[in-house]
Amino acid sequence: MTTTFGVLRFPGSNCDDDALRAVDVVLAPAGSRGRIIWHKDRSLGDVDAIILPGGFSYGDYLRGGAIAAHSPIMDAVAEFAAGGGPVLGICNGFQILCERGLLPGALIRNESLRFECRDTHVVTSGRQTPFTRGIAAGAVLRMSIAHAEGRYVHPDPEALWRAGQVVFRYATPAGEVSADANPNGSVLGIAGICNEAGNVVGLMPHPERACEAVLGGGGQDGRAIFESALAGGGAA
Amino acid sequence: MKARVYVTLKAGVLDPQGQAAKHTLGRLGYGEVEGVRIGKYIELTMDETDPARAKERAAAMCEGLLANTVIEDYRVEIEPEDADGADGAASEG
Amino acid sequence: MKARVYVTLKAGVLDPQGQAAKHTLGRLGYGEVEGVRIGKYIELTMDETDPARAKERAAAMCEGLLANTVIEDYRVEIEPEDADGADGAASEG
Amino acid sequence: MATGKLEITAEVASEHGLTRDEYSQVERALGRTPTLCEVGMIGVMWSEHCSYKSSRPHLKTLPTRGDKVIQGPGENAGAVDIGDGQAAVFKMESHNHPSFIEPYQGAATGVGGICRDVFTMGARPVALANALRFGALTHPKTPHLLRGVVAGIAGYGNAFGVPNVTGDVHFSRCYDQNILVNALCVGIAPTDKIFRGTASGVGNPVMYVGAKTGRDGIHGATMASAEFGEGAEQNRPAVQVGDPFMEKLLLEACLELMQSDALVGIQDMGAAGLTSSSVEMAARAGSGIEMDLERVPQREADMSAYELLLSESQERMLMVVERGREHEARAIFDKWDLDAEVVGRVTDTGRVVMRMQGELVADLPAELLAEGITYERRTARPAYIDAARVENPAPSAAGDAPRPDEALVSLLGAPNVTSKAWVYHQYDHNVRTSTVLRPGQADAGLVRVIAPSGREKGLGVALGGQSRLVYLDPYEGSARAVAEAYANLAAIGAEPLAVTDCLNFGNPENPEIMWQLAESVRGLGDACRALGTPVVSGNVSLYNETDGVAIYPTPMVGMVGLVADLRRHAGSALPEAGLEIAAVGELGGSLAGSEYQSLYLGRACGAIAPFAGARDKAVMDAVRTLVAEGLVEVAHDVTEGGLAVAVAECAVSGGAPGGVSIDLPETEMSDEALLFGEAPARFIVAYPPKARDAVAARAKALGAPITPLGQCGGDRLRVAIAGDQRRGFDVPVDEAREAFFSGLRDVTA
Ligand SMILES: Nc1ncnc2c1ncn2[C@@H]1O[C@H](COP(=O)(O)OP(=O)(O)O)[C@@H](O)[C@H]1O
Ligand SMILES: [Mg+2]
Repeated sequence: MTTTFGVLRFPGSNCDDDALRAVDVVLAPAGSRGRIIWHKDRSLGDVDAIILPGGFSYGDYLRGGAIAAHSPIMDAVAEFAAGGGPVLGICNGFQILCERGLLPGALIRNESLRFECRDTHVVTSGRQTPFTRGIAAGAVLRMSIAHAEGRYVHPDPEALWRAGQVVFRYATPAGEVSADANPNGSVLGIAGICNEAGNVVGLMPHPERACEAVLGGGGQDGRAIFESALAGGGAA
Repeated sequence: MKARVYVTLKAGVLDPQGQAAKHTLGRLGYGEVEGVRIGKYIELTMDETDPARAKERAAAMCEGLLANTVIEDYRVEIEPEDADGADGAASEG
Repeated sequence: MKARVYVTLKAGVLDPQGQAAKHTLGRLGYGEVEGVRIGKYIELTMDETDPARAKERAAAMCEGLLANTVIEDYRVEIEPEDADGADGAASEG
Repeated sequence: MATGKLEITAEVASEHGLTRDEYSQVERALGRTPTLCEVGMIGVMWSEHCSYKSSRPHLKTLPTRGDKVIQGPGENAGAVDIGDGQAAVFKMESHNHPSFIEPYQGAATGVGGICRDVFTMGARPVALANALRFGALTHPKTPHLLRGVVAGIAGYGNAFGVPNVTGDVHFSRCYDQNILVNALCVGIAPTDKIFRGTASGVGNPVMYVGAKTGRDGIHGATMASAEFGEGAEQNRPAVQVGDPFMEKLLLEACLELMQSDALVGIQDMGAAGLTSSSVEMAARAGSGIEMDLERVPQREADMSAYELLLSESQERMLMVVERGREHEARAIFDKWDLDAEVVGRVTDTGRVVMRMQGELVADLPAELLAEGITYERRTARPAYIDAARVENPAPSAAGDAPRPDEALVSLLGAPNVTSKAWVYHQYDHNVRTSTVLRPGQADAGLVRVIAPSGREKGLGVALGGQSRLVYLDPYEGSARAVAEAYANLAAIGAEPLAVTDCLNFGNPENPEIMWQLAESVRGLGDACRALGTPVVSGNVSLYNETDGVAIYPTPMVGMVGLVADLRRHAGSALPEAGLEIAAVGELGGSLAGSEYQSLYLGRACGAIAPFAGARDKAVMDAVRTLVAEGLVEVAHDVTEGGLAVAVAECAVSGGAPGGVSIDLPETEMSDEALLFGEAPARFIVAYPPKARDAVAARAKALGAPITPLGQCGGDRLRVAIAGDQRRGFDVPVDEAREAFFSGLRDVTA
């Protein structure tokens, strides 16, 4: 049994091939497959899950993800999400999902006002989603961030937390949420959230960059996120 | 017809860029500055002659694309036709 | 006293943001849009009561920090005192 | 500017950078008075930036051949064979003048330009590097320039999607008014699909693709060929704004088109835009080009032929397509929402002919423009060279020597040594999921390259160049730049393949500057020959001076190398404990031109340690072999700050606590020179205790001196000399770490 991920390609996406490699090459032995879906298409085709990759769709002009959120393919994504299909937005993909209204809140300029590329740790809240099924509550994942607009804001973050929609928070390697571990000033240290139903997940760190041991000591913690979706897709 | 669109952060939303500018202005000797808020100023040139309609369309563009109403407010002004050109890009001190 | 600063790209300077926005607006059915230029809109709250002086200081801030005068022009407007509050951040359609 | 009936005179020509003499040459060659468009075209093509008129006779002496060289200088970028049917395509380029005027956009468009040079060749960019030189940290302009340049490089490279894997940043008063921004890009192409900028096949259509043409940067090339003076900052219209998004679309569309055989030749529009791209393409093929300028996609209304020819709008390409297959190209560019227009055709006349609405505006021999002119400029050895040759370059000769522990901590926080994390954390170094060694982890960047067979290998990218050394001795200092890049690759375990360079100098019309340039190129050439690394591409930036004060001569060297087995590489960070540490190569070095001298004497003087050719090569190759054979786990070359600083760098960049304990032997040199002296081909390596004998034996067999120094562990940096702790230092690692990571705090806060 295989699980097929559709990886969206917008003009300007630049982590599309990286996400594709993670699901189509690195995790292939676990039954994972991936293929690219073009932004001008109107249907997703036969896929089990969708990934909106990172990068700079449309140069991130206006606001990160704003223009891509209006791509033709996004109607199909919205429909897929409404039907409970698993959707993962990574970095720019997270921004696109927020801009499209598939996830609440918004991502604004980092507190430092600079692009930040560095390793971060996130602690998992335990919220069950197709992408965290295999990850225990309190588990700490090391994944790098690379963004200039990753500061999560929400009109009522406490309510979001109470609703169980906070999936990942920036933390120390020991799993402690702290201001020092927060790389961008996100409210409550939020690194990733999901929609109410839990099938749409967005996060700023890049799991696809943390799948292969050979890459700059980046570790392999990102695998768990894709692997969760494999199990959920009925593979394993 | 020209529309001017002002997109500003909603009152409660943090403006790190504005804060940084205020801080730097203070350091540069502009201590009188008590607050800085930074937004966007968008000039739309439209093929439309009815000001009311132009305003309505521009507002729709804001709702749909130009502003993120989760965090931003917007305001649309239609430039009076006769003022055309009077308001070029000349810098002015 | 409040100053409003408009920072725009000099005529002829490429505006990739504006171009992308125009293209997208066209796709979204706003074919009447012929041009989009995106600049900055800055609100300064100043501890200063003399409008002329406020304007002069704000212009100096533009030269020194708020505008990149190599590629941008700026314009300063002083908000009439009595208008205070009438022109908040309320969104308007 | 482009008023129809301007009378063309020597004055008009001089406004276009042509001297009286050059203008008479033009008149003679044409047998008539040129048109305004023609003067504009000749002016830019004969500028220093495009014609290399001062440097060319010297560049010709550089070694450019080798068994791995697929493409040497003369194309958009150089190319070397890396096996498996793949080539590394790379080049380094300067964007100094624009970056001083508008740091963000200047640096951004510099990155854009160098990436275009690489993908024009059919290569997908896989790594970026940059070498930056700023004025003193205390100079009022430095923080603004530093912030702007770094943000600009990040803004363009991150969005375009190429990891920035290495770089270097130096600060010196000599760059107060003339900063240097040199960017290097490496791409990978199939060896049988390398594209060149040639316009061949009479009748083939010439297509324009990418951004529309605006009035940007008209005269940018001439600006890069003129000295700054008062008011240079008023030179505004020459600044261009980059659009990395457009460039990303161009990249994807071009690479897609290159899959077919419809494309005959392709050339990016860099300096001097449409003019240089059409001239170079015609000249390389020995053909001609005819263009109808009104067909050029335009961003602004009423652009004149003159403006269209000279605009330096970014993100544009010119290409020649097989006749009848224009639609294939169009379909691909449509898919990526890019403009693509047929603007002309290839001829066999050897002439570049430009028409606007049917009216002839230029008709020039491509050769005349492309060959340009060459000057054998006079050289004169500057007097300062001998004046700086003092007997004893040690600060202690002029007063008390600082205490070694103080010197160590001060050096670690010195602007040229301190961590550049603030800089490289703004660059995306992981995009493309192929970065094996990132900035801060090693002496060189390393990216994974996957062969068509699926085999994984590594491509290393390194930089070298210290202008203080070049200033003191342009020949040896330049050789040292090559050796430094080579050593950086050796330290990560990469086999160096070839070189690209950026030659940043002052005004070549000054014979003393010209002497620096000539000596420097001679030094580069000799070192490249000794090391077997030919020069395959490069760039020259002259007139880096303001009001008659030139920068230190600054040749920057970029080098790429191959790691055959990706599992075998080394970084420079020591693990927490357990490894033993040794020095490979001779111990100590010279204080002439050293960071220590600069810190404590405040000036550069003395005779620098020369590059010892074969002997140094053997040491560097030995280190590479030790890494490639998996014998050592950590390797770091010794540069600014000498042995003491090199050891400390390994310690503070590794896992906490990060202590080391080292005992240096008695030598004939002073303690200062032993701890802080600098010389080529010196390394720190670390290995598990059980490998001690194997490492020593292998190093000796390879002709490299090796001295066991001690081991890592604990939480102090302890260095003794001949067992005497007072002659060395004993500093808490935390103090050293704090110093190393905070040197830029004041300017970046
Ligand atoms: N210092 C140098 N060393 C080696 N090759 C050089 C050097 N300077 C320029 N070249 C080569 O000369 C050619 C022209 O370079 P350049 O004008 O910078 O190209 P572009 O027009 O793409 O900017 C290129 O092939 C370049 O590699
Ligand atoms: Mg080129």
